Amino acid sequence: MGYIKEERPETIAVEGTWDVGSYHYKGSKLLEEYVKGLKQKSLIGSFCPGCGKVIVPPRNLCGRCHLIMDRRKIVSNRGTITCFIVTPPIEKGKLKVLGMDPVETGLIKEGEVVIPVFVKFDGSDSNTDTILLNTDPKAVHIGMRVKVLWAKEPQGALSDFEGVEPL
Amino acid sequence: MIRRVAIVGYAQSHHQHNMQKTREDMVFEVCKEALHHAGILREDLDTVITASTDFLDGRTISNVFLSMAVGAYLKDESKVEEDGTSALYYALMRILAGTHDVALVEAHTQGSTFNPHQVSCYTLDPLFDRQIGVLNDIAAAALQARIYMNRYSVSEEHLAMAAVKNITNAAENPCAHRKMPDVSVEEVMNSKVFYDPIRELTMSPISDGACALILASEERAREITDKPVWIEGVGSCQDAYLRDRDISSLDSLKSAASTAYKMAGVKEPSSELDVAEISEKFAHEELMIYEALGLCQEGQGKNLIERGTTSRDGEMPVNPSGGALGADPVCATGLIRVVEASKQIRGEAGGYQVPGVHRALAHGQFGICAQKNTVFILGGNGS
Amino acid sequence: MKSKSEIIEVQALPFAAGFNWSTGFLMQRFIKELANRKFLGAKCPECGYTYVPPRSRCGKCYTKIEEENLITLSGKGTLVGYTTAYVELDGQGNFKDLKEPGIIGAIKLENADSTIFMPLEGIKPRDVTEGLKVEVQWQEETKGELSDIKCFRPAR
Amino acid sequence: MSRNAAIIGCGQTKHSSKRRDVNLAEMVSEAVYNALEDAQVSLREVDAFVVGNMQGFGGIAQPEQWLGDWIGAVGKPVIRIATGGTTGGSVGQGAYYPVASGLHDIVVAVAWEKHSDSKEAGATTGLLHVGLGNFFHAASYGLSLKNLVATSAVGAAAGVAVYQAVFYMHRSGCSAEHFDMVAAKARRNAAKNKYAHLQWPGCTPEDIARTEIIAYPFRYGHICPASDGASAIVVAEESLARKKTRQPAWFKGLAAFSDEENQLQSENFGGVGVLDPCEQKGCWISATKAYKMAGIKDPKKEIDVAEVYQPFPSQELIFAERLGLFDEGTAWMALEKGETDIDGRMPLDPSGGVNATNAIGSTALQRILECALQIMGKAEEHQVPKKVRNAVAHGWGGVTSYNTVTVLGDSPGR
Repeated sequence: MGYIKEERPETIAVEGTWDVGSYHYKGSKLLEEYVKGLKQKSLIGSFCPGCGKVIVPPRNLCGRCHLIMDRRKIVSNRGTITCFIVTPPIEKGKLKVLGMDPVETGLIKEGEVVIPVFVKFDGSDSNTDTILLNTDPKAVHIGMRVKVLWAKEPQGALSDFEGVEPL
Repeated sequence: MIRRVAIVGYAQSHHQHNMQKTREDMVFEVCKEALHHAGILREDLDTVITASTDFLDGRTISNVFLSMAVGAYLKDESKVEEDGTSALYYALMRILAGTHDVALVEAHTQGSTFNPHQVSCYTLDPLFDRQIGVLNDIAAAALQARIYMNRYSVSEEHLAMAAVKNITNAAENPCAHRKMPDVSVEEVMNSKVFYDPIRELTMSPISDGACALILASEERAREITDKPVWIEGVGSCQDAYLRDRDISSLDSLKSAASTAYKMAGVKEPSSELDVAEISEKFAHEELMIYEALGLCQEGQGKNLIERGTTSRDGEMPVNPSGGALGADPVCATGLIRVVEASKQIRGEAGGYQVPGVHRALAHGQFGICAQKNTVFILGGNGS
Repeated sequence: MKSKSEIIEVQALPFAAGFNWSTGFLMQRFIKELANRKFLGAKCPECGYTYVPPRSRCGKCYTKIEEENLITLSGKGTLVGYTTAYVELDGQGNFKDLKEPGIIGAIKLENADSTIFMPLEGIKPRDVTEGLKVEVQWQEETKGELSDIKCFRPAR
Repeated sequence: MSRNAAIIGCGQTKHSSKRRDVNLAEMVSEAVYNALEDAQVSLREVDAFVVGNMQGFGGIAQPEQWLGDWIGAVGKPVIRIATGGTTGGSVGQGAYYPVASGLHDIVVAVAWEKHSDSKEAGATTGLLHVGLGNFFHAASYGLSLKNLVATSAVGAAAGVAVYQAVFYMHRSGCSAEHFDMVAAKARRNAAKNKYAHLQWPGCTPEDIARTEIIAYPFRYGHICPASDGASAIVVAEESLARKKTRQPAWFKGLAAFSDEENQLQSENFGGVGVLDPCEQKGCWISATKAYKMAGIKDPKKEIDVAEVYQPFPSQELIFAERLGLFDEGTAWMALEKGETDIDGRMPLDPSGGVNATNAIGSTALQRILECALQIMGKAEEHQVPKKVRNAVAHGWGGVTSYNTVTVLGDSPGR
């Protein structure tokens, strides 16, 4: 039978924009510390002086303790997948990111399956949002052990941390 | 009111142009400081109400990345999307309802994120006025000013005098944005014209800033402090959209004030109030607000300025802190007025303290031509 | 407590969100009739308050207003307020100085109660006074769009 | 000390993907006047308004300033509340406090969204914009574009929901077929609700299973629509409520708590300390507090119907457990047995829920409104066939961790 379709008359529209790109945000320099660590192939987290939790990438404050997380700790490059998503094969014309088709721009191969994951790195108390690479999508599971896949020549950029791959 | 409620602690940032702090740090610091000022811990809070808007903060769900910064982690929380006095109004209702005893109220805007006057264009009727494209809050205020000035023979000098009073007051206030202790009527009248008669110095500056305060039920308030500032009355009211209201009359403010006065038992505001802190986004609004609050007759606002009645050492001091002309971190501005009025009652206003304040009025507004207004009457014996 | 983190200015990427607001029937009529150089208002059948542009619900007595309550206005009116604009906002949050100051008028049209806010041309700022009689100036070609209203000018 | 408050009238618009026949003010008015008519209250009697939507989605800042006088919000207090997907829940709760506080006697709460006013499909700007500051920030530190694509491929809020679903399946042993069942139930229930959006009479799990996969385990048929619509309630103090209505829906308990704000990242691209995406501590704390206030000791027995915020079908199961309506990891078994159907032991979303109708700012208010209809016996075709004494309404939002829980009942309970 399918969905009940509704017919309604339409009136004309007037247009307008909201220039989101003209906003000036202020970012914290924490990210700079983090990418400096990435250049050395190390993962820097912030350490809460109250509860001792370590968060990767570093965040500025611990809401649990209402304290600034002013200390840093380097955590292991290895960790455990706490959760994952498997996309269907991404095809040309299916996805637009910032107005670009990632298959057309060569960022993603035609038919590639992308696996976003949460990883809890050993020594951290946080989920880090990244992607799983070099893995058969069927093999991915919660509890899977992984390690960071570093860029060949780290530049001190977020892209140095390409993703994670199975141990 | 079915329960007495008091302000027991507060803090505000050093409001400034383009503050070199992230939104998160700015907000965290004032909340932490407000808790410290009250002498309580985050654990003592029952509820947290914040005020910010998506268009001003430049983020959909403007409060979300801030709930931990404001101390709302695992606290009953909500957010109003307008002036901080509305957040205070909501927090007050939560305590009056008996469901909560201690509330933290926070409000902020970093005007440096995006010009708040541009945001005002986005509040216009999208089907007409936004399409016509000539209006914004300053242009509308200029129209308002001209009608008001023509009706009551108010001159540009009167506007400049009001600006000079507030801006010189602001110079004594370490938290205010404008630091111009020697500003003169001439300087104001020679400042850049935006929309005649509104000039750079007869409108509020674009500030980054935050403000937080702690509200408590009577029982908890007496445990927390010896100097509670009681909320004796409150009124809030919104006017119609500017096409179908008389922009030259602040009807919603009159209504909000009359509700608040009635609740607090104020009959003669000019003699019963010791000080008023108002949100005048433009110098002419200061005069209009005097009238709407009943501090003088219609059209007599200019006399109060001429005679110095509303100067810090006058009979009815208004904005000893410098008001919105001193600093205007949009959503925080009204809440800052409440804090400034509380400081006067508790005798904590330092260099701009008015002696012997027992009862004060605080006012917040939001929207083009002060479409919406909230008035608080505060009382206490702190100083 | 002071935080240790400093800030960096974040460069946003050029990107504007787009909207197309549906107008509803009465506003649609208003816009389309502009092509015929007609200015429509909506008169509340209950209290008589007349809106420009028209709307389907009275904001004074909350009565429903129907298409049959539309009336044609003369396009002439009275200036009830004015300001001279020396700047304009560019949509990205910047004030731009105007080469020639412009006038914005608050106008009450004949037989209408709403105030509309329109650019006023054909008069010098110093000559503008409250109570000035004004009228609509149409674009040379009218297409049934809001931009058909070029501006207002002193009535001839 | 505190006063009792009750919902005495409800109004909605018909929800659909495009309400291009009306402008925003007209759409919002439709809901408000329907509610006033239902409550037999005139605007003169209304003391205050509480309103909300997500302004970025419609591109209008503070829309109540423009449309306030369309809905009678003139010369009165108007409080605008917005908390993301929970906006409606926060607005509904925001209408309780003015009455309970004694400051106001009759309050109208209205919430809305008009997605079709946005040029981007599904109002992506609004959603994307949540993290835009973070994203621009990360971009200046060489954010991997592939990572960005991965996030976009699943969508921000959807992404969290997928994580939740995967984790929930892992932990509870339920399978994707159960999500088909929830979605089919939502569409069938919606067919009985004349205001709902995705109405599919007789929809079966097999119908859903035939739709394309978006991201395992979700299919197109699982996902909520983007709707245009508004909903409104009228809340009154006790004596007026009793005078105006035969069976008011009383506010008995309410709370709104959040764990860490987001589950993907924190401000400035930081990590997140919540390891279990479906823990949703904010939900169970809110539920615990709301039940305590309502005097409900065993929600499994005392709650008769629940309106759970479930844009994704997995969430109906997860949140029903968080609301204490089922033991941990067992909601899917109850679903299998038909216990969550309209005529089941614990009906979940008899209205079709968010899964069938999603006008974001209004959805969580609709949950409260639907619970009120069930208590007042006004739910017509989707009325549950039993006496409803207590109903629980849930909202999920903030970004992904904030929850509103509201318990309504057929008596004030104190």
